[in-house]
Amino acid sequence: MLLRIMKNNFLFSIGIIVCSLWIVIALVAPLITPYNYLAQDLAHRFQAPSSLHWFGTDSIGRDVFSRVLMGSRISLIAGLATIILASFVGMIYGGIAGYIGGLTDEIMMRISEMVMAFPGIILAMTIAAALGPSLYNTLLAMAIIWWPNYARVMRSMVIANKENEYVEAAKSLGASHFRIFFNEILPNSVGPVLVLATLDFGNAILLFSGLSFLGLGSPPPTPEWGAMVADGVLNFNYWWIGTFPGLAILTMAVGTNFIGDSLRDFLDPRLRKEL
Amino acid sequence: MSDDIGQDDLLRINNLNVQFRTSEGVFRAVRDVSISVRSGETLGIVGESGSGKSVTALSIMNLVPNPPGETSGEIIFNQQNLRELSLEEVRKIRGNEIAMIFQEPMTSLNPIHTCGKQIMEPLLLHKGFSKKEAKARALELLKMVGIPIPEQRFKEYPHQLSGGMRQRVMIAMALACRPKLLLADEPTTALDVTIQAQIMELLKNLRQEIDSAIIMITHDLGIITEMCDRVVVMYAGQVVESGPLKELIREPLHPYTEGLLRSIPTITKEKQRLHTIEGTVPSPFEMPFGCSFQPRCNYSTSNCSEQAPDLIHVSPDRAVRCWRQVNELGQDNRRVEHGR
Amino acid sequence: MEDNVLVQVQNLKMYFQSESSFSFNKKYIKAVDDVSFELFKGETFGLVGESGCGKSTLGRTILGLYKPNAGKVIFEGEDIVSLKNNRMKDMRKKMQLIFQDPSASLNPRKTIENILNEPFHIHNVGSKVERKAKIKELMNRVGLSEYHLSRYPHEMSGGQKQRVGIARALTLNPKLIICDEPVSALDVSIQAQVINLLEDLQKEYDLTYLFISHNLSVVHHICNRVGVMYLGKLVETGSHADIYHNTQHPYAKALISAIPNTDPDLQKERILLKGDVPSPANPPSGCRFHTRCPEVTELCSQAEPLLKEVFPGHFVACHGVE
Amino acid sequence: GGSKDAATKPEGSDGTKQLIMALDPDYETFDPGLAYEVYALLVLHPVYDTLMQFEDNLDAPIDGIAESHEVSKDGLTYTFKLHKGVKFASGNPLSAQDVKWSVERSINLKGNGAFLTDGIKSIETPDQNTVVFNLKEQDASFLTKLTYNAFGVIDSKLAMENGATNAADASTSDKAKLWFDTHSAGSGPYVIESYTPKVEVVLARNKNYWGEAPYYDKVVLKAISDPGTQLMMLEKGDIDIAFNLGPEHVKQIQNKPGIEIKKAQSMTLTFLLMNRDPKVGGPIANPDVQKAIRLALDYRGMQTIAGEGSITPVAPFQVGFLGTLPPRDPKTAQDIEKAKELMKKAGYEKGFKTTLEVATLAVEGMDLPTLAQKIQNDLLQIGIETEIKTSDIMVALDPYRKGTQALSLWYWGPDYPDPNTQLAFLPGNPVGLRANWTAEMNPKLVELGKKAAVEVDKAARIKNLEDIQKMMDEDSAFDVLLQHARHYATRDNIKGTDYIDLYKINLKNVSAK
Amino acid sequence: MGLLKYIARRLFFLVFLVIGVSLVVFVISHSVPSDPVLANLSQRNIDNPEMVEAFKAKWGMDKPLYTQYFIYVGNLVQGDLGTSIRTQRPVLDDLQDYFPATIELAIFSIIIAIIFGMLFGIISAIKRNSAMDQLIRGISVLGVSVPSFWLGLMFLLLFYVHFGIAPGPGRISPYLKPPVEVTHLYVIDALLAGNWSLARDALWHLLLPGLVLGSFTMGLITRTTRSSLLEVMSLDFIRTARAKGLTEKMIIMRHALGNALIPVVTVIGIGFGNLLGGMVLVETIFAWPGIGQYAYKAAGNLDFPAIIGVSILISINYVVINLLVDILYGILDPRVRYH
Ligand SMILES: Nc1ncnc2c1ncn2[C@@H]1O[C@H](COP(=O)(O)OP(=O)(O)OP(=O)(O)O)[C@@H](O)[C@H]1O
Ligand SMILES: Nc1ncnc2c1ncn2[C@@H]1O[C@H](COP(=O)(O)OP(=O)(O)OP(=O)(O)O)[C@@H](O)[C@H]1O
Ligand SMILES: [Mg+2]
Ligand SMILES: [Mg+2]
Repeated sequence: MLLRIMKNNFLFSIGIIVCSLWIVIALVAPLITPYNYLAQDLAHRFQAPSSLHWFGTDSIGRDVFSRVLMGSRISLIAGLATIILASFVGMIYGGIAGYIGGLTDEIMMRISEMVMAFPGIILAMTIAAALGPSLYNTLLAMAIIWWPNYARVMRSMVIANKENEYVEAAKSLGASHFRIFFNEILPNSVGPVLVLATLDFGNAILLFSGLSFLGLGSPPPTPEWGAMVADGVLNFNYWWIGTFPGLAILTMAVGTNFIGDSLRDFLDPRLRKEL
Repeated sequence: MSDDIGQDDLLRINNLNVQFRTSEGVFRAVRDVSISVRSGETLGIVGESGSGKSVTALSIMNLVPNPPGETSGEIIFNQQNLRELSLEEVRKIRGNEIAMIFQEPMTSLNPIHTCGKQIMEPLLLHKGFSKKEAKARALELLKMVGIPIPEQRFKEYPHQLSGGMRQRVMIAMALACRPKLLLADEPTTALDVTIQAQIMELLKNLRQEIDSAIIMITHDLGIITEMCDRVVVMYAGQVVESGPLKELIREPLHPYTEGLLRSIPTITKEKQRLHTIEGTVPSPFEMPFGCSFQPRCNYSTSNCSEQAPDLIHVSPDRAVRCWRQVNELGQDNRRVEHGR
Repeated sequence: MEDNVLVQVQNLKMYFQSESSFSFNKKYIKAVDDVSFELFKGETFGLVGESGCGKSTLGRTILGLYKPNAGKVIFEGEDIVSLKNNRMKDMRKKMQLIFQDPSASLNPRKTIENILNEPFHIHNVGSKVERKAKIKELMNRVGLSEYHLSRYPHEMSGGQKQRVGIARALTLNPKLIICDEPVSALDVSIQAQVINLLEDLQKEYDLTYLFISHNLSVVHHICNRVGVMYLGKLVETGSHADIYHNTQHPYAKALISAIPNTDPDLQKERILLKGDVPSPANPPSGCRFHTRCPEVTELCSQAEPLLKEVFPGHFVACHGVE
Repeated sequence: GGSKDAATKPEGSDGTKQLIMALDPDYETFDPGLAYEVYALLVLHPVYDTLMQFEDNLDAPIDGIAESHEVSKDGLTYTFKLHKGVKFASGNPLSAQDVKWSVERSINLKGNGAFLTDGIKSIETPDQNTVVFNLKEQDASFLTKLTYNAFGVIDSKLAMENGATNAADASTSDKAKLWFDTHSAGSGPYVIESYTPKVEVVLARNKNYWGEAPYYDKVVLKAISDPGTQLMMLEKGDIDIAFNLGPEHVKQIQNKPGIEIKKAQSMTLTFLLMNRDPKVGGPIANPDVQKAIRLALDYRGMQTIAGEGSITPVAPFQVGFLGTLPPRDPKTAQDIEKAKELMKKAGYEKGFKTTLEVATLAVEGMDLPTLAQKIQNDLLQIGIETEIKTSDIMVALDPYRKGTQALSLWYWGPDYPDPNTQLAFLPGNPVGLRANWTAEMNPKLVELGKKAAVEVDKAARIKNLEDIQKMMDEDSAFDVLLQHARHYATRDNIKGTDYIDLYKINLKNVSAK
Repeated sequence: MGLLKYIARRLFFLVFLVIGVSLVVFVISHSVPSDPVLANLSQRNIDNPEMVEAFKAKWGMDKPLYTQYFIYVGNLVQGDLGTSIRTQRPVLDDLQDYFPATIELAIFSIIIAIIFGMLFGIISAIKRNSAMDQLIRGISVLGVSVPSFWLGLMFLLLFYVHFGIAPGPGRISPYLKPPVEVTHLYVIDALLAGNWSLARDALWHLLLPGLVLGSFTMGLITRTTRSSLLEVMSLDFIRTARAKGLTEKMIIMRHALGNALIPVVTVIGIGFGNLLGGMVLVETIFAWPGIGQYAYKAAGNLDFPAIIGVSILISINYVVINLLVDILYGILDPRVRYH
């Protein structure tokens, strides 16, 4: 299937290539970085890109290229962790709300709407400011911002599936709520949520980099792309410090979004026929 | 080749083929279909779901989506081959000389325009009516299709109407330009029994009033019996039998038609065990070799699974696609292209 | 009460709330409103009526899938409306449901074998071997082969799926099967196969059917007795002959006359009804049919007619019928 | 700027001369009784006259609105004669009562700067032009303290009309704060014309000013937090002064025409806190380890990061204050071998792991977390593995003040320009206690500190301070890393923009060349 | 009538929302290890217990938590959002100062995003699978993928520093005086004052941040317009329209677009909400004196009255925008009736 889509879709192919590249880089990063990403060399700080330092060096003489490569790991992990955490919470929450329905559903959905209305980034900043910025706190904050999306999708899926006759069939056979929920409804509802989660990966990476740009990620000297761009803003006149990590975020997000965009098209049954 | 076709044919479809290129592969939804309709006549097309009835109707209007659909053959309407006309010319015929009523009244109307506006549209487009004239005519049409308080319905949106009302609006819209040919693709299947009766009655009455030919697509033999002059039976993309209504019902020639007729419970028949056609319609990707109906056929012989039968005339008005008939007719068989 | 009564439905009412729970003035859809009738052992009772008149709701309420607002459903002498969970679960074995849409009624993610195993799992009956044997037997009985067991629903045709649905309904040896439009989604040629199968199974397993359909020809073919519903109410019940040849209620008459007729020589008079079915959320006063009735009188809009026995076993709810 | 060519920056529509300065301000109020932020005096100094003031340097305060002053023999009574005929911007005459009212208001408002008034016993106004302060005890820095806005002279009549009060319960009954934010009631050369938080403060010429009129009609202080942006705008000529530049920024514009780069010694220190409490600091609490750390650090590298002009004092006493020793020689200050020996002596030959806490902010254009990474790097050489923990300054302050940080990076600006303010670092004193460096741990040093606080004789004071520094070089819970340089830049057609730590730039003095 | 009832219901939710949001921030704020007292008193004063007591009393921090919350809600009901610990000004005043800048930028960028997003989406759907379509889809994906803080930096570097064709950060050129505030939206205020050059300057300053901020929403709108239009084009009533003999252009303009825009409206609502969230980053880069920067500072200072204030403001905004979207929905789609 993959190949067939790829053949017909230029953007999708690019996405696949870019993403695979980043995943490979993340896997083998320590082996291919030309320098230790932590090694400081104050004698050679702020070196412009050259054959020695492809992306130049930063304010304490570290090799930006090596740091960008290493940074792919954190970005991927952060994106993955957020999505997993948020979709897990969202699925359970939305599933319960949708299944029980009625007033419970109404109240639960109002609460999730409230979380959605809540300015997420401010929430994240507050949490980070309060608990101290760290990867865990940031991921936690992101998951808190993110789960209602999944809850909503899950809920509507569950509500739609709840009406299905096979659920009624199970009911008429005397199946318990537990069994109905986990055996009949859940397996048929998680698909779209998981798809949404995959498509959301790029957005999670973006949000994470935004937060780490604000200084809310893991502490230095972790090579976080967002934080590196912030360093670039601080050292405005050395364009390479911020440009390359920014490009890294961009390419990773573009890659996942190209895939997501094409998949979205592909998964839409009305559009699929013609792909 | 076919010499017995009268010049009074309003529409003649010759060797229509439609195939779809899908992700699972290519399949032929309509195979070598030839049909003709005289003006003023009502032709019924019956057949199982997926047998290509709608696609045939759509290809008359050149509405088969392309891609994935690929159409070939001749569609001669009013002495013009519609397939050779430019899109612009086809558009002038659509909605004007040929109109169509669709199966789903719920989704076939645009939800964000009022019914009146949608009825007026073809009038403004094809007849060059002024807005005022168009409105007057639209109200007239609404009255004609039996909608009470047309002035109010005119202003309402489709969702404010019941299914039966919507189907009436669809009919009014189709009849707006007094088309010469009306294609009705299962116009009543989505409706309730009593409403279905209303619509059928309406169509019957209108048929006399508007004097257009009608192609009535349905899988309900009852509707065919009540409405049609002639019947075409389709199976797996092919015409398997055609003929005048009464003859065909009394004396079906194709085993499929026969099975179909016998398997329907009716209230006039005595209660007895229903006749069945065993098996299921073949998947379009796995068409059986030879005759498409052969795996389900009680009379099938080795010949049937080896070679596909042609559509042959058994009388000037009747044609059938079956080896049994071929064998009975012996050497006399003639290949025809028009299901008469 | 006669011994051969399997189910007795008494004054059953099932209302749905139409608005969300936050709104102030709640509206009710009276899907089933004060319906009483009986099902006899081994018979097929047909339930006909237009879309939305409450046929499915009635069937499901009898099964206990909905909690009725009022009324009783007495199954073999026991009112199942008041049953507690465990007893209800046992009761479930005796009643089953076959659905209209064969694709929607099978979980797309389970193989046919899993689907058929489900009832055993839920009720924890039979050993693995027994289950397997029973499933095989049923598959054969409904005309499917064993190799279908490992398939998924989407790999089967509509008729085959409906057969699986029927097999599932039979696994626990029920006494009553409610068939909710079991053939209306099927193609004409397949329809007959399924109808024949249902008839055979009835004889073989001594089943009672509540057969819901809006196809009056099918009901005519399969049913011993028929009930005609209109807007949540039962307007006429009686034997097959009563309903088809001695029709009393004007609505039932219209319904029967509306059946398209497959004999080209037969020209019959059709009773056309005015307008559409009113919404069950606010049904007309008096007789609910009075807005469309060709034989309407003044009384009809004021008083609600009760279901009266006009002939032995033939009940009609109409002011115009004595 | 008035003299700027019109092509790059048009004049105000009416031809007024205006100075535009970009900075990353921290001011939150312009109520002289409450303001105590770093940049407060930049705005308030040209608006409110004080009895004493600094002109170009911080050597010794000179008379401000006081014509002359006298200190009694016992050092407890200060008498000030005011200039005659001074009027507030409102036109109200300025009298001794206004001075007394203003100071009393500051005392009673209990704002952040109120501690400067702590030593005052009473204030008397024998006549319209005389103010007398009676102190509780001798205070060598009292005149310096008088330069602060807590002593700024407010037009009491106008202020009271707008809800101000000097009553004892002023901290709750005074309602003038919001008024003061967008208005002023001073006698300085400028008045506050408008204040849009986060955007700008506009100062306009005081038409009733008693002294020599300033050059500019208007001074606009633009809030632009990002140094890169400040730099860009300066290059474009959109602003006249870009005040918050890092050392790296100025490098970029070194040879650009039309720009003058300014560099000055700031009084801000960056230091490493090493806790003395083993319960908090673990191995860090060992004095030998602390000394090892002091020897292990690469001061030259740190100065590179902090930028040209930064130095490393020996102890927490700024170069530029009375009695401060010459700074360390960065070339020889690092001695890894000796440091390793000390580690061995302390029993940590194999090193250990610890956390280095740092607030996320920039000190004089230098990013503290960047410096932390340098320290992390250096400490690795003697086997100390550190994990950096960053947090917002406001969050980090909590454990810092409670003394629960093992190893942390901090900065310090003097409360007032006098070495006495630095005595806080001594054991048993407030900052010392943040490292749990108690008085018992070094009684000798405590003794010296006590003497320094009351010593009035200049030579003795210098000797005393030098002793303290030498002792702290040997044994201290703090390692002073840097005394920063301040980098900023101006368009080259203006003058009077020299740095003075108290005011940053004395806006009264800025004019076109 | 139905609409009014619907609005009343949303407003009822608003009350619930405000209470919820304030409660959440309140709980976070008081369960954190840090202390706003420490954050906002000078080092000297921290050591002075009397000062600390005075400070706590002033901000009501000496009372038990629930009392503090009830006091807060009590004030809230009277429209009093409390006083910012950091700026010592009423939070409401602060918000009034900062919010217009944010709104001005948000409106500008949403307009850009809507215009270009819909245009691109329509073109892309009509020319499905063409090179043009791929290009536009590429751009829209780029739009949703580009980190705004980085794009802002790049824009400034390129257009302001390097080429000098775009204005620098801030709402207006530094040497200009802000217009007399009527609406607090500079462009409009300048126009009201008849000051054309100022209006142009303000508008010009909106360009870069507006583009940066709007890029995400634009991508989103493009994507939605495209897929929604494609979806609508496959619906039955389009076939009906074809059967009537309409030209493709007429079909798109009269039948498809109206229906296709309905989901786009929702996305615009979401996009607007996103804008306000993304403000923190963009405002930081462009020195934009808006609510984002205010919130950033407030969070850093644990200035909880301010954080609650901002959160409530943005939440209300979210609800109001959604309400507007829903109303617009009802206008575009006659099927939607608010019971
Ligand atoms: N746009 C399309 N793309 C691909 N396949 C199509 C398309 N339209 C129709 N088909 C296929 O063509 C075949 C014939 O379809 P058609 O709609 O003509 O059947 P029908 O006889 O009208 O059936 P029904 O009674 O269910 O309406 C079917 O197999 C259908 O799946
Ligand atoms: N779960 C439900 N919640 C609310 N209303 C319902 C529910 N189920 C059915 N209804 C309403 O009750 C009425 C009767 O519905 P029901 O499904 O019983 O009709 P039916 O006779 O089976 O119609 P059909 O022939 O279309 O299947 C309808 O108006 C329907 O909208
Ligand atoms: Mg069809
Ligand atoms: Mg039903």
